[in-house]
Amino acid sequence: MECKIGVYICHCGANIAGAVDVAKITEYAGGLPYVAVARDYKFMCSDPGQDIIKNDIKEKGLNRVVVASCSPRLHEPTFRRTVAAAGLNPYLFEMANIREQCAWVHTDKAMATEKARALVSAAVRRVALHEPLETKEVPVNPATLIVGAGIAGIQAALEIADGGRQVYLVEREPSIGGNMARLDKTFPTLDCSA
Amino acid sequence: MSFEPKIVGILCNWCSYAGADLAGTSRKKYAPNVRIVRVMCSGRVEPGFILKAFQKGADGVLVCG
Amino acid sequence: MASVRSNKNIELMTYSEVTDVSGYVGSFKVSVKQKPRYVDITKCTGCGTCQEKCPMKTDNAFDAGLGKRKAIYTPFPQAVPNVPVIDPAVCTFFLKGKCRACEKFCEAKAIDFNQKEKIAELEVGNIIITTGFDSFDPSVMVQFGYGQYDNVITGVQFERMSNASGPTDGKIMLKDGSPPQSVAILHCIGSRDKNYHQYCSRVCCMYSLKFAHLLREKVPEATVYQLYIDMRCAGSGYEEFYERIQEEGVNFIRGKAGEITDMAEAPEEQGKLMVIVEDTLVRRKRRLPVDMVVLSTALEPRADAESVAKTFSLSRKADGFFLEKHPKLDPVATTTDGVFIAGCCQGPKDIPDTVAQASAAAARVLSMISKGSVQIESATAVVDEELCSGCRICNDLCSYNAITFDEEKKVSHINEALCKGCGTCVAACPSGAITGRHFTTEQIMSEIEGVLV
Amino acid sequence: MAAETKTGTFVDEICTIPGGESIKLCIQCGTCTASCPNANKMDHTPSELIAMARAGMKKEVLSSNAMWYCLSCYMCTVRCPRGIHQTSLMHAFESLSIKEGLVHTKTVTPTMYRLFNHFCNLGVLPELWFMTRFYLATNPLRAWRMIPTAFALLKHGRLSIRSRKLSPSGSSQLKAILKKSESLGGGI
Amino acid sequence: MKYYTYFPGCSCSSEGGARAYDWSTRAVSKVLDFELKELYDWNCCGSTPSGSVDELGAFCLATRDLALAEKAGLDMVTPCSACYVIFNRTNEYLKQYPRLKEQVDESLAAGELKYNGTVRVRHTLDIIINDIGYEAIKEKVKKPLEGLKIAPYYGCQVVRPGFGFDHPEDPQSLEKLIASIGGEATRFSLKTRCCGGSLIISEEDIALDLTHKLLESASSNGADCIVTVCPLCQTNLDAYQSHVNKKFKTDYRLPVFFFTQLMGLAFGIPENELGIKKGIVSAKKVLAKYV
Repeated sequence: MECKIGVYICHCGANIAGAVDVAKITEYAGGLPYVAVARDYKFMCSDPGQDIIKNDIKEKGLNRVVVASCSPRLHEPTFRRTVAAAGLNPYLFEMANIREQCAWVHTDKAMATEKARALVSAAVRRVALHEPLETKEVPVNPATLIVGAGIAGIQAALEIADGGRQVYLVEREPSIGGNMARLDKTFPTLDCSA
Repeated sequence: MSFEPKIVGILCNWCSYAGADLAGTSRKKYAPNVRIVRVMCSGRVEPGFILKAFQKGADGVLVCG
Repeated sequence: MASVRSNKNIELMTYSEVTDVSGYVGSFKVSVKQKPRYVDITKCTGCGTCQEKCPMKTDNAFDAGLGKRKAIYTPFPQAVPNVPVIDPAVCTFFLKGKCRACEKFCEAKAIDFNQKEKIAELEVGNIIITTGFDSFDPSVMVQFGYGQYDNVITGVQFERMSNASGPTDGKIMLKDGSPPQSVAILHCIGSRDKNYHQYCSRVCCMYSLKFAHLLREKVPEATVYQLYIDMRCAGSGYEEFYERIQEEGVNFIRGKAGEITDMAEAPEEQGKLMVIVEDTLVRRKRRLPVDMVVLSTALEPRADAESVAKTFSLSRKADGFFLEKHPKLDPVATTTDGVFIAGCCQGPKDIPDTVAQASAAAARVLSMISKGSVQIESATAVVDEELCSGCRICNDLCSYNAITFDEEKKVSHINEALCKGCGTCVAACPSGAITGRHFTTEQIMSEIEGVLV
Repeated sequence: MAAETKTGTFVDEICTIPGGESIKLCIQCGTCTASCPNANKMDHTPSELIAMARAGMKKEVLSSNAMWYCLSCYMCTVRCPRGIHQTSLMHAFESLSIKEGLVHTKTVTPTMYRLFNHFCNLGVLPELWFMTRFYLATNPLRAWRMIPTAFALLKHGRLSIRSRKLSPSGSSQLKAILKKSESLGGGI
Repeated sequence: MKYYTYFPGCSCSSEGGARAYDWSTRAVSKVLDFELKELYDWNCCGSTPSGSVDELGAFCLATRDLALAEKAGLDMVTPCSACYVIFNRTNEYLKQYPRLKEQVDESLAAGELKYNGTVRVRHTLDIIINDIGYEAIKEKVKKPLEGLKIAPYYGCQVVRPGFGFDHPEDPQSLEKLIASIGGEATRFSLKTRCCGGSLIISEEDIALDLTHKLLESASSNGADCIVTVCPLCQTNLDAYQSHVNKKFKTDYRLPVFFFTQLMGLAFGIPENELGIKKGIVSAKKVLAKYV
């Protein structure tokens, strides 16, 4: 099947648009092989931004998507969900990080634009080779282990136990309570800590 | 025109790539000559990647992990 | 605390430590080492006779060294379970082979010197780490004389002193038993300090204010100084509390103490501890003569944070606390699926924040349980059995123990539920039999080409 | 008051001096002052001096007597929670003060330092002649009062009339180095 | 045999006020089997005042010595705390500040010298306790200083600003050294406080305040004498002790030794080889038992 790639360049408000020439990159992306559509938008991660991608997938029959915006460590899951919602396998998506690695760290706009261009080109080349991957599921054992029975451990244990689930609460000391048990009164209400 | 080297950085997603992100969020400025390729671990790096980069005109390759 | 004991869904395992974790999100296998208490928890009535009769004493770590405890002890009166343990490092029977006084006097026949360490094997779907914090030991800051001057104490010691069930029955007193006439509370000891911990411990301003309040309440005639760099009272009702303490007549001095000395330079300084500080608002170096100094010490990562991190495959931040998956988008998850963190093991925080995080972690776990199944990473590595030469190089390289060797077929096999997709095996495979899904050689090569256009 | 921290201000000037860049990190906690044996002798405390410098009060900072009471004992530096080279800052204030001609008039320490530097540049510090010249230049009466001490030192063989000298080649080498350094912005 | 480049500095040179320190260091080195090769044609390190007058010039002074020392390829040892701090600071700053290094390099080139930053600068105390070690010292002791109560005084610059081999505020090496030559180190809470030495000439009054506190603390802790590691501290505490007594109406008679002098005595080296009599405050009474 012929590759049909959609490329979306995010302004991230002024975060990206202020430091790289978004229009230029969009134009460049539009000219790359297999790219069917290249657009830019103020906030790609917003609902209207995601809708643009979904519509293009449906209307233009895109089968690959590249978003050039922030770090994949931040929004890769978001956009994977977006393409999945439009019926595309979430792994047929790639991100180009032109905010953390370009806009925010370079001062020369021309150089930053040039680098962003390269990153977009890399993402487009890469996504063309992506293959759909099957998402796998494993069952979840309903019991939970909590390590440390201070205030955090006790609170979490009680909530899960009150939800009717088994909890193993492991504490190194002879008694539960942790640091909290040492306190007499707690700020700012001065109620007791027991 | 002064020499502008092209450097390919192959970075681990969990440490150095995260570090590059951190540089971004802290707005630390550095030269735009390095272009980053993300891998899930620097253990993934094959000698072929480095040769490829040099073949395609890189002046340096930085592997971090 | 009592509600934990009465909750039938909670199996409480005190005096126990997790020694090993294997498996993956949804099905972890956990080994828990249960240390012997030498007291049968089912028989003990918590009467306390054994502790009265025990002849051996040692410092009570729970009271930060202020009080004593016996070799058989419950750390504090409200302990849960209210069952003592015998400390073999102190107990005469363990050290010299005789005594057994506790056994003789125990009517419930609960003492059992034959108890041995036990290992329990658990199967769980999720894990929440709530291992808390340690308090900074200020003795390394020699300028404050902690450990050298009797009446320089830590925040924890002040807490125990002011606790009604603590070693002084809630009385604030100097080493000689008398009430202090003047007390200086020093903020930021070990925190906001590049030489120790760079971070702000977040709770010290507030607990220092609480100390000041307790002092005004318990020793109304005492002069109280607060020596602060900045007052950080950001929390519900916190600024109001600050104002209230100001109204109570506490002296606030904006400056961090440089040192504490007992060398008097004037008659009124005789027998006092001199706190030397710049009052930065009046730009003068001052010497404050006081009877007691409370060091508001930092919260720091547990001393064994590194080994806990290893056991549960957690990452740590530069400051040593456990790293969350994302500070804003995923604050209680970790880089290991199915392992969550809450409370001070993730970073210093107050009680409201701790409770909120714990509830958040519980909600995450409950949502996983109610869904019943969990998606796992698809970008894993896979072995092409046709190409695998059975050299086993990949077997030992895998950090996640995801690769096993199929003795029958003489090929390696990757357990996809365990594989994190790091790709080390892919790069190492001499026959090119392993493919790193979503990070294939072709994909990475073309990306490298792309960045160089 | 001069312009606050903007490009081209006093703080920038301090930042170009080795150790000076840390001035930006100060949180005004006063640890330096509290650790300084001489803070009470100063017209401005060490931390105040930093605040003043950051407020652009160049003239006031450089004409202060504070840095001239600095003993270079480094207590402030090792205790500073922000890792500021407080001692280096004091030295920087001293040399800027001399360069700008703003030296506090009531202290003779700068005179002593200059004389010291003069001898150092010759390669060796001749203790006897250094002290004699200093007292004669600043307070001949004190020179008179120092005679018993000087005599005691002489008697115990601890002051030499004759002073150590560098070899002729070493001496000219040192001269050449210092001349070059002066052309690069060193010197007084 | 261990070899070091030796930088005595102006005070410990053969014409300097602390030549006893130099004598005793050399005497001790023979017993402990290490050799100090004096740096040829060294110049004054510039000390603290030079940097306060002419920053770049001061770095050049220190770097000339370092460049000369580099040729020998040995660690450079100095008995003077001020020289120690200046050289270490120079090494650190040349690494840290490229612009400074450029300027210093250029200046040095005018004297046909080059410094690559490889010389490790150490204090005599450092090499004696770390390279030689307490055990080796104990072995050489012939006349242990039993019963001698010694206040261990480090002064400021040897332990700060943290180049050091010991804790910047609570060092222990002198205490251990004193124990290994049979003496008794007294408690001395001001052991790393400044003696005021750098201002004794220009601001004597202020400096004497600090010296007074040290003498007071040492004597109230029952010390018979003070041991120092710095020529400036020694001169200040010793030669100006009478000034303190005059100003504060006190009567301190605490001899002030270099640690190498006390080591020498314990090793049985004759006192004239150690320059004991160069002390202004007489040590006769205190040392009666040991010489």
